[in-house]
Parts: sequence; structure tokens; C-alpha cells
Amino acid sequence: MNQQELIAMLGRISKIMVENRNYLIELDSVVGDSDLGLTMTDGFQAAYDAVSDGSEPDLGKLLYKAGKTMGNKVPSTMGTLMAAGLMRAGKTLKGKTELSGTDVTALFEAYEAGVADLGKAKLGDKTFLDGFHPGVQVLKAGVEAGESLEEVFEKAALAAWEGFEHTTTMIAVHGRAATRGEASRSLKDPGAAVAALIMKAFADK
Amino acid sequence: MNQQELIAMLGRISKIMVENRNYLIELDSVVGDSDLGLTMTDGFQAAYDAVSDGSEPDLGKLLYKAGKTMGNKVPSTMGTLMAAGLMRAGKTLKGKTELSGTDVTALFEAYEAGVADLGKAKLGDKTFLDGFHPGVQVLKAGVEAGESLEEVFEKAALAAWEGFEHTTTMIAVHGRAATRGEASRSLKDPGAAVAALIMKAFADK
Amino acid sequence: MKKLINVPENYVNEMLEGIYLAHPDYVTYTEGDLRCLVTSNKVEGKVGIATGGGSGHLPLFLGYVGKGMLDGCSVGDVFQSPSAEQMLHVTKSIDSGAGVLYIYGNYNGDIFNFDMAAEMADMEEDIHVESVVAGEDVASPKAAPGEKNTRRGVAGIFFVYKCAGAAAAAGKDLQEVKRIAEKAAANVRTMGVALTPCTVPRVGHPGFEIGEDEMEIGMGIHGESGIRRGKLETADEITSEMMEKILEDIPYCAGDEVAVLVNGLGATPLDEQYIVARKVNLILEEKGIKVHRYYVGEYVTSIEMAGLSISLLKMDEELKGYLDAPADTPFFKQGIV
Amino acid sequence: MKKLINVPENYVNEMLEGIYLAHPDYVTYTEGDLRCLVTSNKVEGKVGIATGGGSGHLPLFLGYVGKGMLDGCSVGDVFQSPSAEQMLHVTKSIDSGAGVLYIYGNYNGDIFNFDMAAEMADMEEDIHVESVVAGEDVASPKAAPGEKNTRRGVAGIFFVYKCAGAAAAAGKDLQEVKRIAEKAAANVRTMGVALTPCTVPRVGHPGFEIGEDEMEIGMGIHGESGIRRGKLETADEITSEMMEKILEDIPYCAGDEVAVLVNGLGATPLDEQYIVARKVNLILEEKGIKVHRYYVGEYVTSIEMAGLSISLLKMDEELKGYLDAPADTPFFKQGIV
Ligand SMILES: Nc1ncnc2c1ncn2[C@@H]1O[C@H](COP(=O)(O)OP(=O)(O)O)[C@@H](O)[C@H]1O
Ligand SMILES: Nc1ncnc2c1ncn2[C@@H]1O[C@H](COP(=O)(O)OP(=O)(O)O)[C@@H](O)[C@H]1O
Ligand SMILES: [Mg+2]
Ligand SMILES: [Mg+2]
Ligand SMILES: [Mg+2]
Ligand SMILES: [Mg+2]
Repeated sequence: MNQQELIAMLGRISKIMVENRNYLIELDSVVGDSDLGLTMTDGFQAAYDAVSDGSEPDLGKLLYKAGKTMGNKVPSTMGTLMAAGLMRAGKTLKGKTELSGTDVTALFEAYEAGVADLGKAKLGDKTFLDGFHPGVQVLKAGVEAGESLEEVFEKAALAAWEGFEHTTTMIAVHGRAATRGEASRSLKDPGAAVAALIMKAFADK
Repeated sequence: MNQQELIAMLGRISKIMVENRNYLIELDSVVGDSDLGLTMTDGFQAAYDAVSDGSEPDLGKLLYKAGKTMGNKVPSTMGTLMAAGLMRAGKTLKGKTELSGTDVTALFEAYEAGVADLGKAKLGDKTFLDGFHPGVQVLKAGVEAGESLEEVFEKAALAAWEGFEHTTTMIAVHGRAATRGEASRSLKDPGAAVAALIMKAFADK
Repeated sequence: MKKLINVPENYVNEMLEGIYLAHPDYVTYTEGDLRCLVTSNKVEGKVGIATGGGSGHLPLFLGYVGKGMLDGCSVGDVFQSPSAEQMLHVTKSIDSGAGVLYIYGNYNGDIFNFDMAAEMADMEEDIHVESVVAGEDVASPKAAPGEKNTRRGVAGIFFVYKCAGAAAAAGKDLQEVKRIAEKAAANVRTMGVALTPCTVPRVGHPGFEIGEDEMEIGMGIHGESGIRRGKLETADEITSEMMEKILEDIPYCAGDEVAVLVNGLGATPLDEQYIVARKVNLILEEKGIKVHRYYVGEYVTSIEMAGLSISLLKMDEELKGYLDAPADTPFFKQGIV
Repeated sequence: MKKLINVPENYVNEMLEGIYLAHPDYVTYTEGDLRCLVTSNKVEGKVGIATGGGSGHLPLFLGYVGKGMLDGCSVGDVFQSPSAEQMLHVTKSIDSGAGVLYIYGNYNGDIFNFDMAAEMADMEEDIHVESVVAGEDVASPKAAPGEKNTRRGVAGIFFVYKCAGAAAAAGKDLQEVKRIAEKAAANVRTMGVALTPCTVPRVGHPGFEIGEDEMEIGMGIHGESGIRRGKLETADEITSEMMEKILEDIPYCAGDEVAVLVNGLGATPLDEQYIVARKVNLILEEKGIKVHRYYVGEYVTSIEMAGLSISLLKMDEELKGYLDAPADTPFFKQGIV
């Protein structure tokens, strides 16, 4: 994956958030404050805009800059977590101008670690991680098995979506949704939907 | 008119206000703040209660006390003006234990003067005075012509009512209604209705 | 009617009980009547300043009793004057021989009762009382020159309290305190806008109706009709319209120095009040009018009405000195900067 | 949506412009960013205290920047955290070598950004930062002992600011100021009730629906669900229910000494807040709990929500000393004249 492809990827994430703006608003309006559709479209758009001119050849720095911009633009829960994910991915890939399959895996693992370290959520806490983690696992396995990135993303996106759907078995323990306790169980987690959409953006290449 | 008759008169004023409570509220709701039905029933009731035990033989002091009580009870525009009228009537009749026809005229003239001095309204300003004054004039003329108080009150009440109806030709220049300027003209003045009702209470003896 | 209250009949007295227990260092009451509020810190020899009026406007009126402002306040039912006798009680309590100044809004019920109280104070208590009536709502009709003021009193009375209170605290005599109060009253203008009505607890329903997309410019603080009802506009448009009416009234001219009060009517958030203050500033800058001080917040409310008012006080050095003086009341505190 | 605003996108910045022009003696901003508010009166050598959070809660947060309280505040969009970078700007501006304490509410967005900011302050600026998170809403679930606090922060943060601010003003070092802040945070409890929703300007419609005769007990300041929705009851009944939940939580016992904050959420008139204060007093008297001070008014709002909250701070002599110390900020002044 070269610079143009990585930038295009960020563009597609931004686009898929726009397409699912109302869906995210709707999900967040049930458990939270309805802002997720706005923050994710504004945030990923800003992230994309910050790097789309292609002036940054270092893909690590490119991701870091995209993340920092997103954090400044939308400092909500998910905005900040996504910023932390992008920045950690950037730190991890610093110096690369081209990404191998393994690098892509590293990108996603670092993204997950960045979110996990800041958010301190465990799997099963009904968060972004519960959508993202299954996708990253499938991605990693596929890349290790030597499958093509296209195939792998397809499967990873499915796994992430299933993870998202599966959040209806969990009780929220973080953020606004947590105040509902047991009543939060039957509801889909909006942050996990964002995870599934990010994966889908890569698959829809 | 002896003490018992004067007290009964106050009682009838109180009663006629109760009977016309909603009418006064309605009138005041169009031009003012809808309180007139409440203040007049509460106020005249308190005035009556303050003197109804008959312990005050001095009719001047009796009226003064009734007025002061009313002022304490309902310190609204009309409440205070009615208090001022009663208190002035009381000052004028101080020392009397029985009222002649001329004394009754004096009572009403003093009542009007008390209201006029405090309120500083002129005739035609669309106030209480525009109902009360015509009644007092007829009363005075009748008493001077030697007619019976019963006859006289009958005529005075009619004149007061006409005065009240006639307020639809005037522009309000005092109180809440004044903010409407020309638009106040077509409306009946609630305070003038009170004047007509007071006169009617005497007539309905 | 959606209110956190008990029976409407107890609204005012229960509120007052809360006031006394929250502010014992500032205020107490006289003659055993909760509605006759007086300062806990009487200053001997000072001109006393009393105000009064209907409830429903907190922090007006009673909230300004304290050091550097007022000495006493009688309180009526919601939107109803207190009685002359209650005013007299307060007058007696706060007088210390230097006489008492009444400052109150231009409403019939208040005028009649304060007039009666002044007469009783003179006749029964030998207390010298003077009165200043505040009426500065440019949305209400202006009296012909020489005629008595026909304008409603609204938030501008805050400036009258502040200047007169500082003059009294400075040891000025009754005539001088009255002169300062009159000067402030003559130099303040106000205009308001309402977005929603308010409900008098004992009445139980809103005082007027207004569409979900409507505003009324110039409405009075009891819901008296304003100068124009229309579709809700932007804060900048509304502010411009109100400022135009205010500025042309005295008029306020380039080179003038003013104090600005942006006053929330009850339900309007502070944020919106500051958004309006910002536009007021832009307009004044453009006109070359200098702002000496801003006051923003709820100074005079209409129960839970949404909306706000803008008041301008035109000042010379004398008024500025009194406006800048310190004050310490339950609801208004200003230090020496 | 009935608001006196211009375009919703400019709501926060236009509000801030109003704040700076109205309070130039108190506050200014750093790095050219209106949302990075800092004191105009930096005290060298003093521990800096910073807060921050979403707009829509005025006078929280920025209103408490001033002498004896806070030194800086970053401001986000309505109900949205400011960014870590904005927090860092404020941190850099207010630090004078003694380190900086962050005090903020227990919300995800704020926590994540303050954590990032603290890391950046340490890594990039060598500024020592400590954090105290305030979360005291007894309507939100209590964490198991030893677990991290899961409760929402609401109006009680005012007490944390006040005590920590006084400790910093008294020249205490960072660890000591942090200890005082933690002590205040550990000893305050709050519960609220909402009667109407509020509307985030950019959203344009109310955050939730509630019947014309309904209330929600325990609702959070962004409209987070409370513990019970039901028919509107009397002020005394509602106060009793809230006080019961508050009192049993620490618990507060006979002989304890407390400060009470009755806080209006925006649209509820002061009258109603005092009516509730009166009932709080009756309940505390009955329980033998002594009230050292009352605070009544709008301290932490939810835009134009109707409702209020009650906070109790349990105090020992140390906290009492800090609570009683003078403070002078745009929105809170105590003992300054
Ligand atoms: N500690 C956490 N770690 C990871 N994800 C979290 C955490 N807390 C919340 N989230 C995610 O954030 C989502 C809500 O994000 P957002 O709408 O931005 O929150 P808010 O508007 O309350 O700031 C939740 O659906 C959840 O997936
Ligand atoms: N200056 C005045 N002199 C005599 N009557 C007056 C005067 N001003 C107002 N009124 C009368 O008072 C009436 C309104 O009384 P009220 O309802 O008590 O007023 P408010 O509720 O505004 O205090 C008017 O209809 C008018 O007749
Ligand atoms: Mg959200
Ligand atoms: Mg009336
Ligand atoms: Mg309010
Ligand atoms: Mg408010």
C-alpha cells in the first residue's frame, strides 16, 4: 500500500461516515447524545483534508498528523479515541513510505492499542473495541496465511460487523450508555458500528 | 342610615363582587392582568369582616378601618384606590353614629375624592372615576331634591352603569391598559365596572 | 404549569423563608412580617433607601438590599404590590433620622401604595420620605415634555439602585441621594424581547400566548404588550432593532460613555445573553459610544419567561464614580477594581 | 428551537466574545484561541488550576476562573469536550513552575482529552500535572470500593473548585492542593431533577421528551437518564426524595456540618430554588445536620433546562476554612468587598 492508496483509504473512511451519518446519529440518540454521526463525519473529513495533498511522504507521520488533526477537530469520546488510534498507528509506522501486508496488520493492531490504552476498556465492555478487535484478528490471521489484502479486508469487515451486532449481548460500562446498566444490553453500540464501518471502508476499496 | 345598615351595605358590596367575580376577571383579562375579580372579592370581604362585629360605633372610624384593612389585604391598583376612598370617607364622617342623606352624599363624594387624589386621574381617562362620578352626581342631585335614598340609589346605579358602558369611547391613560393606546378604546374599563357594581349594591338594598 | 412549588398560595412566603436562611448575614425582616425585608447591617446616620414591588422578578427587588445599595424592601404577591403598611414597616425600620428614599418602578399599584406609605411615614412617624420612580422602557409611550413619566419600569432600575445606593453609602443627604437617583433614572433606557410567556403560580396558566416561531419585541416584565410581534429572528437582528430604539431615545451619541446591562428574563441561558452583549458592543463601537462597564446576567426576571432586555446608562464622571463604588448584597457584589 | 442566537455553529465563539468584553479584568485567552481561557491576573509561584469541558453549562466552567478559584479553562462545543491541545495551551499559560492541577467532570470525552493533555504537558513542556475527577451524582451507579469512580460529575464540582482554589491561593503545593480537591470531591453528593429538556443549538431539537405533567428525578446535566420518571410532585415531596438519596449515600449523619448548594439548571426561577432550599433546611434540621453555608442560584446549568439539583458538602474544619476563603471571579464572588 503506497501513500496514495493510504490517503484514498482515509478518504473512503470519511465517505462511509458521511453515508452512515444518520445511522450513527440514530444509534447514538438511543444510548448517548446523538453526536456520533456529526463527530465521525467532521473528524475523518478533517483527518483526510490534513493529509490529502500528499505532501507528507512518511506514512507514519501522515497517520499521526491525521490523528492529531482529528483530535483537535472533534474532541468527543470517539473523536479522541480515533485520534489516539491514528496517532499510535503513526508512531508505529514512522519512517515507512510503503506498507506491506504485515505493516497493514501492524497499523490496525497499533490503532487498537491506542484506543485501548486511552480508553482502558476491556473486550466485552460494549465499546468500539468489540467491533474492531474481531476484525483485526481476522485481518492478522489472513495476512499471516498469505491471503490477498482484498480478500482479507472482506472477511475482516464481516467479522467487525458481526462484532458490532454482537454488542447486543453486552452491558455498557463506559460513557453515557453506562448509566443505563442492564437496560443497555439490548442496544447496539454506536462506537462498534464505527469500527465496522472503518473495516468496511477498507473492504470496499 | 345607622351602623347596622352601613355594615350591611359593605356586606352587599362584598356579595356583589363575589357574584361578578368571573365577569371582572374577564374584563381585566382583556386589558390587564386578570386579577380584579380576585382582588375585589378578597378586598371587600376583608373590609366587611373587619367591621362586621359592630364593635365600632363611630361610622367614620368604621369606614376608615374597613379601608385600611382592604389596603393591607389587596394592595393592587383598584384595591389601594378603594382603600383610599373608604379611608377618605371615614375621615370625612369621623364622629358620626348615624348618616343623614347629606352624609351619604358626603360619603360618596369623599370616596371619589380619595380615589381621585391618590390616582390623579381626570374624568375621561377611562378609569373607575368614569363609572363612579356620574353615579355620585345623580346621587347628590337626588338627595338635594329631597328624593328617598332608595329612589336615588336606583337612579345613581343606572347612571354609574351607563358611565361604565360609556368607557368604550375613551382611551386608557393609566395602568396596564394604557400601554395599548388607541387600541384600548373599544374595551370596557374593568375599574369602572367596579364603580357601577358598588352603586348597584346600594340600590339592591 | 410546570413548577417546583408547593401550594401556589405559599409561593412567596416559602421563597422568603429560603432567602432568610440562605442570607442571614445580609437580610432579616421587621414587624414579624416576612414580606418586610430589611438589611441586617443598618448604618446609623445614613439615608435609608427602600424599594418594593411584586414578587416574580428575583433577584429584583429584595436581592439588592445590602452594603452600598438598598436598606429595605417590601415584597408583594407575584406581580402585585406590597401594601402601604408593609412599606411603612420597612421605612420605620431603616430610617435613622436622615430620611428615606423610595425607589420603585412605574406601576400604578406600587405608586399608589408608596404614596400612601410616604404620607403615613410623614404623618404618623415624622420620617421624611422622598420618592424616585423608575420608568425607562422605550417600548412604552414617552410622555410629553413636562408631563409625568408614563413609561414602564424594567431592568434599568438596577442602575438607579446602584448609583443612589453608592451616594447614600458615601454619606450624602436625602436631597442629594434623590438627585443622583433621578439623574440615573433620567439617563437609562431599556428595551426587551420575549420568546415565551410566564405563569403566575396562582393563575396557573401562561399570561399570554405566542407562537412556537414568534417573538415579541418590547414586551414588559409582566407580559405587557410590546411594539411588535413577529417571526423569531437572529440574535444580531433582534439586538440591532432594540439598540436602534434605545439609542435614538435620549439620544445616546458618539463620545458618550455608557454602562450596559444585558438582562436575562429567566429561562434564557447566559450564553445567549453574552451573544447579545457581543452584538451590543459591535453596535456601540460603530457609533463611537464608549462602554465603561458591562453587566450580563439575570438582574430582573419575569418568573420563567424566555427573553432578555438591554439597558444603557449614559454616564458623566459623577454617575461613573457611584456606579464603580463597591457593593455587597446577596445577589450583586462588586469590588473595587 | 427558540433561542436568541445567530448560526448555531457560532454559538460558542460568539458567547466567548461576549465573555471577554464583559470581563476584561478577569479573563483573557491564550494562543489566539478564544476557547483557551486564562486568568488576567496570573499569580507567580502558585499552583495553577485548570478545568474544562463542554459549553452549555454557564457559569460552569469558565465562570470560576478568577482570584481564589481557577486559573484557566478550555471550552468545547456545547456538551463536547475541548481538545487535548487546547487543554495543553491553557496548561502552558497558567503554569508558573509549581505545577498544574486539572479538575474536571467524570465524562469520557473530558477524561480522554485531559489524559492526553497531561501526557503532552509532561512530555513536551515538562509541566507536572495532577488530575482530580469530580463525579458525585448519586443517581448514577456507585463503583465498587477500590474501583474507579463511575459517577457523573454535576454541580458538586463547584465545591471542589472552591476548596482547591482557596488552597492554591494560600500557597499550598501541588500535592496538597490535590489532596484538598480530592477530599472535597469525596465528600460531596448531588442529585437533580429535570422538568423540561434542553436543546443543543447544532442539534436543533430537544435531547429527550417528557410529558407536560412529568418530571425525571436524577437526570444528568446533559439529559442522561435518571432514576425515576413520574408525575410532577410538590417541591417538598421532590426535595424529600432527593435528600433521602443524598443523605444515605456517604452517609451524612447527625452532628455533621455541611454546605448546601441548590442549583438551578437554567429555566427554573430563583424563587423555586429558594422554596427548595427552605425544605432542605427543614430536613437537615430534623436530622441534626448543621448547615454552615447556603449557596442558591445557577452554578451549573444545562442550557435552558428547567429543574434543579441539590449538593451537600460534608466538611471538617479544614474544608470549612477553604470554603470560607474569599473568591472573586466573574460569576462567583465571596467576601471581597
Ligand atoms: N473507554 C472506551 N473505550 C473504547 N470505546 C469507548 C469507550 N467509552 C466509550 N466508547 C465508545 O464511544 C462510543 C460513544 O462515542 P461518542 O458518541 O463520541 O461519546 P460521547 O458523545 O458520549 O462523547 C460508545 O458507543 C463506545 O463504543
Ligand atoms: N389613576 C387611576 N385612577 C383611578 N382608577 C384607576 C387609575 N389607574 C387605573 N385605574 C383603574 O384600575 C383598574 C385596574 O385595576 P387593577 O386590576 O387593580 O389594576 P392592576 O391589576 O394593574 O394593579 C382600571 O380598569 C382603572 O379603572
Ligand atoms: Mg455521543
Ligand atoms: Mg388587574
Ligand atoms: Mg433563570
Ligand atoms: Mg437561566
